[in-house]
Amino acid sequence: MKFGVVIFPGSNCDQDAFCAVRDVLGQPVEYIWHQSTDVSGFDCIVLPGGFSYGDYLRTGAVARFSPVMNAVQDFADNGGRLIGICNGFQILCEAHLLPGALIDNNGLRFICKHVNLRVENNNTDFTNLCSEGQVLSIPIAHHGGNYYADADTLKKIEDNNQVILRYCDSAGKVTPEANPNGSLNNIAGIINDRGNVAGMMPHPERAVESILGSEDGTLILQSIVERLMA
Amino acid sequence: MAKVNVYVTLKPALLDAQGKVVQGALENLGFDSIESVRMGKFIEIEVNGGNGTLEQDVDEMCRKLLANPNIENYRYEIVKDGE
Amino acid sequence: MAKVNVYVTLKPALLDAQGKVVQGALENLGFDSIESVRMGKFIEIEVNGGNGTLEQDVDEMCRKLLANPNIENYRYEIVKDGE
Amino acid sequence: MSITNTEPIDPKVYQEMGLSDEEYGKITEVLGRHPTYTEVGMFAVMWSEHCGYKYSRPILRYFSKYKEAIDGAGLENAGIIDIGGGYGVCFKIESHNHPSAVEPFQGAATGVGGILRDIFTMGARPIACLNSLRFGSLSDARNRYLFEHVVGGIGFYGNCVGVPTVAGEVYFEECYAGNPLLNAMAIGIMKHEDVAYARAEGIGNPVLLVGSRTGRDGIHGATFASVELTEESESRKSNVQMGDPFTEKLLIEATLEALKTGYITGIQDMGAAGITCSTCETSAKAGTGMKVDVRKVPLRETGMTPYEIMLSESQERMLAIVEKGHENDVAAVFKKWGLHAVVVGEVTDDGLVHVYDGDELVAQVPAKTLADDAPTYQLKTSEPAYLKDVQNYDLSKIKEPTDYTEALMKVLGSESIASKEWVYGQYDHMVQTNTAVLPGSDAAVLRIRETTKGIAATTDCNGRYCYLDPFMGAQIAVAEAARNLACSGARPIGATDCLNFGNPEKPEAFWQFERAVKGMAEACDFFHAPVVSGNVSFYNETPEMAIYPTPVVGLLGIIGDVEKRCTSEFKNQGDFVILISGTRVNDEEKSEPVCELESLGGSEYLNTIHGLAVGRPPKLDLDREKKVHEVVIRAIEAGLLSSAHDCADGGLAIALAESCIMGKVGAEISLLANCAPAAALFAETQSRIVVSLPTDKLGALREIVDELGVESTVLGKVSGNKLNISVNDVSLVSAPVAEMELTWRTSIGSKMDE
Ligand SMILES: Nc1ncnc2c1ncn2[C@@H]1O[C@H](COP(=O)(O)OP(=O)(O)O)[C@@H](O)[C@H]1O
Ligand SMILES: [Mg+2]
Repeated sequence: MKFGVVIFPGSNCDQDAFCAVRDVLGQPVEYIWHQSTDVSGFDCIVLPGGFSYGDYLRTGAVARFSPVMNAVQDFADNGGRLIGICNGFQILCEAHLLPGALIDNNGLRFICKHVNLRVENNNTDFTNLCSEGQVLSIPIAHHGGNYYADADTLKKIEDNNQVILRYCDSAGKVTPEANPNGSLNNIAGIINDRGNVAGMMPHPERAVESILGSEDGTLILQSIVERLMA
Repeated sequence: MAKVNVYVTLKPALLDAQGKVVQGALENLGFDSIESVRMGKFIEIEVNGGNGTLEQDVDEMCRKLLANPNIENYRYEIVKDGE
Repeated sequence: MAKVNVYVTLKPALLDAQGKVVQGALENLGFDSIESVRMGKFIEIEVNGGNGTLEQDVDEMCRKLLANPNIENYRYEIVKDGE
Repeated sequence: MSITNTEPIDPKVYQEMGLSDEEYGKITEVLGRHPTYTEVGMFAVMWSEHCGYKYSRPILRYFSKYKEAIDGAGLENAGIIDIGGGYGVCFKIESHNHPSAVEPFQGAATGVGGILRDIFTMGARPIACLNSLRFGSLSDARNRYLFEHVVGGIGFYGNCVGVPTVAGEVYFEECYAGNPLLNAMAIGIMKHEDVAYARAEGIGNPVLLVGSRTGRDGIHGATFASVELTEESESRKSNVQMGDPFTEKLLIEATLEALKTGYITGIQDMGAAGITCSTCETSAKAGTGMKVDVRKVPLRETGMTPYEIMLSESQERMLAIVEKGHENDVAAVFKKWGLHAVVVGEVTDDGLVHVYDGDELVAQVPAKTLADDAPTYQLKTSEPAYLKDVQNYDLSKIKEPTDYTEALMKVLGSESIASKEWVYGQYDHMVQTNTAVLPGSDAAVLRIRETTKGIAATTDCNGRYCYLDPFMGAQIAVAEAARNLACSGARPIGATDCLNFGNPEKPEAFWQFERAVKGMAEACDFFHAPVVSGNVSFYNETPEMAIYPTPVVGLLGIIGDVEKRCTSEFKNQGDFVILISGTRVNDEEKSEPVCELESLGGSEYLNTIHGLAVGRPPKLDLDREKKVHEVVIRAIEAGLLSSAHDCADGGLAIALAESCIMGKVGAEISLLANCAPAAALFAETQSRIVVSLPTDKLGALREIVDELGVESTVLGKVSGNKLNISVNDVSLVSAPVAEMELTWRTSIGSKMDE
């Protein structure tokens, strides 16, 4: 089993994801340069957080055209496990690998803090070690994490159980107060309809050791390992 | 040489948080008859040549990169040299 | 009712980091005759009434709030109702 | 080729650039001729206070390391401190006050960018940023605007480059209204063998310019920083520099990767005075010279003159000196990261910096004269007239509040005391996944991977204390910083300072400067925290007022076992709450508590409740202060403590309230006092730390306390969900924690969202 972590110009959570996979999951992992056109040999690819191309036009808009993204697209088409975290999620939406878009937080400010997430669907490649309704504490750190999709798309992903994580309070209640950024239906993470591509704004790789204040992120990352080993 | 002006705006269905803030600030400044404020992007592109496919090219730039059709609308105007 | 379009651009001497990235991206997409890209803001304001002082008001809005005179220039056009 | 200029420069021109007639005379003397226009510009920036330290240098000699360096091998960009295991850390703080006053967002952003370049140019990977901020009151819209955009700019830059912003401080005082302060600090870590030097070694070696293109921005930014802010500075707006954190992120990665090739013999960032400063300084340090051709510099704009190119302060650029024959190997790394890397010249053996415009020689100046021989001046000092008045204020006149709970709430909600979550919530403080104590506690703690150690970091300065007594105020800044480290379990290893003062040409301001530096230098020596870097910012005044003297200290400490780190919130119901104190708590002869009235001097309580900035700062006994730290550090190392929080702004009552709020628990506290109860609650007596611990650990703590000979007093217990405080058995404060939390947590945010 091998993980790959893509480095786009401006990625800044690439090392964090790399260390989480290598040191906490104990799985083999390599970096993938944004200009590489070959991703063969990888079982799971991580698009990490950061500010690819400075997020200067729209988050993820420029990175989507990196040479590596063609290969990543094929990888996903062939059923490879692909997870976009924060900026990675934004890139996946821009690349139409996931439905919807991420716009500026409704407070228009960057937000960095631990939030509570309710696991909505635990029967996925990315949440199978969680229980349904479990509350995870995982940090967010973004300026544009406000999930938006038009009404039809939203209905489709809800009906199809594609929402995997929602912002909630500590008791697991999904309330407007628990919504940090204005995301529709408090959506924090989704999967594609086939279930092999996930995107989430919270950073599981920042919650993998007790010294970081939470180990709940490990459940997400280890779920992938679990599925790949099955 | 041609100059292209591209205007990208949020689709009306989306709440324009920034526009709301600006509207509030304008009202605080005493401008009290403001109905609405929408914020958008304005992109000035200078193109060499500006040959036959320019219009098509610009449209493609907008669709692919400059605007995200899920959330934004765009329009553009092309000002050819000497015009 | 009047519609006001405000265009805010970075002063030409200043580094436009966004424009630079967008230009690079367009070039990577194969648009190879691009001379320059500058990013700016486009603000649509709807004003009730649009009385005699509108022009003056809009200029004041720009100076005070919409443009940052340290780094930006602005221009605007006023489209009166029915025009 | 040489320059034979016989035309004198019009005095108006060089005066406008900030040079005096005598300084111009010295230039003609050194050159043996009249300078060219480009040369005058180069001298003017390099000899400005900002680059040349012409006023501050004699005073900075109080800092022992600085004196050693000046008298010996010279200064490097930032000092390096060995932390064992083959690692060194470097750190530095720098002001960007004037740019932030004019254009707060970009001013703050470029401030962060500049200090980061200082760090990675040494071969260190930046691991954390801090910032120390001062504004006028948030009740004024202009101050809110400055605050919003300064914080926004810091976040914009720091978040994008992926360096966590882990700590800092923010104060709001009227004296900063016209002249806000932004001091940005960065910390880097490196293996000792990876240290890079800012030296132009090796005659004939090519000189590369890497990073962004050069534009017309920021020309004479350094001179700008050396004059007072006036109406006229509003018109110098082209001085604004734009930050490009995306390019900086690439520059960090590219620089660290390029250094690994081993072909870079010297490298320097470009900050103030751009190419002028980097060519002169690297040459001066190596005793070499340099030839550069401005026509080879990648430009952003057409028609730039040599003068403009040499003085541009465009951001995100570096100068690298490379082993001859390997310029392409080095350039390839920068190009891989999408950055320019262009040979613009070469190292020469003649000690001169030669600037060519194509074939034409436009400047030829001795590197060392520009870099090291700025004329220095011994400025006059005189004790400010206001001091006697404010110091002799009769504090016994102060009226007691009618309702102590209300007073506590007011102080808790005051802008300088209230939670700064609104600020650090906008900073990514977790990226790099090393932040073991997040912002909000006394000091941030970062683990050092592959070791068991942690680095603790903080910045501190109470400007009001410094206004009342600059020497004592500066000492307290250092003591408080060290106390913050102690509360996390760390011992200090080094310091950096940012000296924010008014116009040094005014003897009263210079007196404040000298006293503060002396106080700070002695305190740093005392805590074995050598001052390894720093920055001076003068002219922080408007025609209406000068700022409080504000010598900010950035202090770094080490925790041997980062797993043992401690935080400031109460954790367990039933824990004892104990005050560890270096000042006497009881007057043994009278067996009575000591009167703390004097320690109300300069307090936040006087400021918020009575609108006064009077008295003397609280007394400080460095020796006892250090013992208190040692007690707390040893207790943390022994695993005795549940929490530790220092008593500083707002006094004991605020320290208790904060530990309650952050822990979401209450406490029952009883105090003894033999003067006004307000003093017992709010006096900012130094050398005190509030700790909590399980009742069965008290004996072990007492042993440490007794061994070191300080005092420990059981104040009460963690209990319930209210903070109840009685003084001399009279219940004075009873505040639900939830209410305190609301006031404290939302005070700043609610003002900002009005
Ligand atoms: N207040 C100070 N205390 C100690 N060192 C200082 C102080 N001010 C400046 N220095 C040192 O002087 C040198 C030059 O400072 P500065 O010009 O600010 O650096 P740079 O050239 O990197 O901008 C640096 O090594 C800096 O650390
Ligand atoms: Mg430097």
